[in-house]
Amino acid sequence: MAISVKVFASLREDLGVDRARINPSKADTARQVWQQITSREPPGNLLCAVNHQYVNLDSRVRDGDEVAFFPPVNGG
Amino acid sequence: MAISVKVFASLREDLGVDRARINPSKADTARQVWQQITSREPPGNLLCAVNHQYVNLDSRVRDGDEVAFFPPVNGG
Amino acid sequence: MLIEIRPEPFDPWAEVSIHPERCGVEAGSFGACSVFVGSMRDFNLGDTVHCMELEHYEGMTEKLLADHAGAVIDRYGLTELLILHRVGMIYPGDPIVLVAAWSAHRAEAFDGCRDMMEHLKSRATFWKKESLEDTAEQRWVDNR
Amino acid sequence: MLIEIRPEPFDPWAEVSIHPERCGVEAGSFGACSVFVGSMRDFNLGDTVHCMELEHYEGMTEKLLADHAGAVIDRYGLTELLILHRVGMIYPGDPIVLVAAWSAHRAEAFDGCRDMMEHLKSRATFWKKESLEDTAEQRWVDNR
Repeated sequence: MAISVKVFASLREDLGVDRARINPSKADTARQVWQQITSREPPGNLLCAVNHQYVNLDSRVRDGDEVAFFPPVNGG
Repeated sequence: MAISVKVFASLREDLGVDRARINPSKADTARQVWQQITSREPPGNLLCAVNHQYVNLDSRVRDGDEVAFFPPVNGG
Repeated sequence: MLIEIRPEPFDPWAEVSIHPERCGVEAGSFGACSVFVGSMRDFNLGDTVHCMELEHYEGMTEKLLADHAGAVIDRYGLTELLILHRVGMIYPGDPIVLVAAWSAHRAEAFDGCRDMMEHLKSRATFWKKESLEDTAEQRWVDNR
Repeated sequence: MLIEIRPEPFDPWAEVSIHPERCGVEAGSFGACSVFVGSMRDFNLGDTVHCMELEHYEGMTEKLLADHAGAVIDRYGLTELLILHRVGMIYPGDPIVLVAAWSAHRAEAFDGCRDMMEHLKSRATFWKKESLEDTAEQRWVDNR
């Protein structure tokens, strides 16, 4: 298994990362998942979801989770 | 000339009056116009318009005015 | 701005669909459209309603709606406003009123449409008389 | 309730028009319908916009909208709720979002439609990237 990571919109372009797979032993929280995909500081307006639910960066992640990072949304 | 009177909806049916013409010398206010068309007391929810503008019963009326009496409205 | 009292049935969605082009408003010039359609229900106060006659005060209705529509366009900065209202004999499912407001942004469209509807309900000179099913009874609606 | 993310253009007024019958809802069973349509403008922040690409987070978008739509139906006692949202390449004048709420009375229809739209704007996982006219510039919209 693994933690599946998705990155969207301007953040995807800025990081140059679209999708990634992370070894769960290297990340207990969403913040640690972030640190596995980039050396940058998380931007102040960063949004994060685990398994399609909004969470904050200190939320726990588990093996098999889908973790997503994205900028503020603006549909409609 | 004359004051033209119109009565609408349930009030028209209750009074049995649709349209009337009143001699302006007999009515200085909308209330006096009402008294010319019926001996009943004005109902508490009575609405009145002079020349298509909502007014209260103590408003002045003049020769040539169109005075309308009607119950609460409910379009839409 | 178009305001019409219609003695015949109308299709509110077809009217909204064609309205901007009919007024010379280009589709790319607005970003938001808020629409309200009120239609006749087949029940009211626990009774099945067969049909309804909608009476209005010709002349005053048009003036009231036009005056308030102008104020609403100014207050909310609307691009365009459409108001249609049925009169005459109406059957369950028939549209009674359409208010549609176009603007650059959504808050103005929502607020303008609602403001116009609330004014129409509380001030415009329309009256409804229902005919109930299974009886010869007719009754005026909601005359507080 | 119908919620769809559409990669192709749609006609919002045709969709609203057929929706009650498509869901088996009779026209006489509701008295109010409130609709919001958001469409693409040909200008933004002072620039002429040529087209726009709308990206979303497949899976999360549908879940967010469905969860909130269910809550809105319960909260306002809606008869029916329809939500359509475009993704992909969009041109000025194209509809982007449609929210339509049906209910017995107007307050619930207005409030339910607006609540759904505000949630969609603030929470649903869509992102817009504009292509400006006369330049090769592309920019992400409104990423505060």
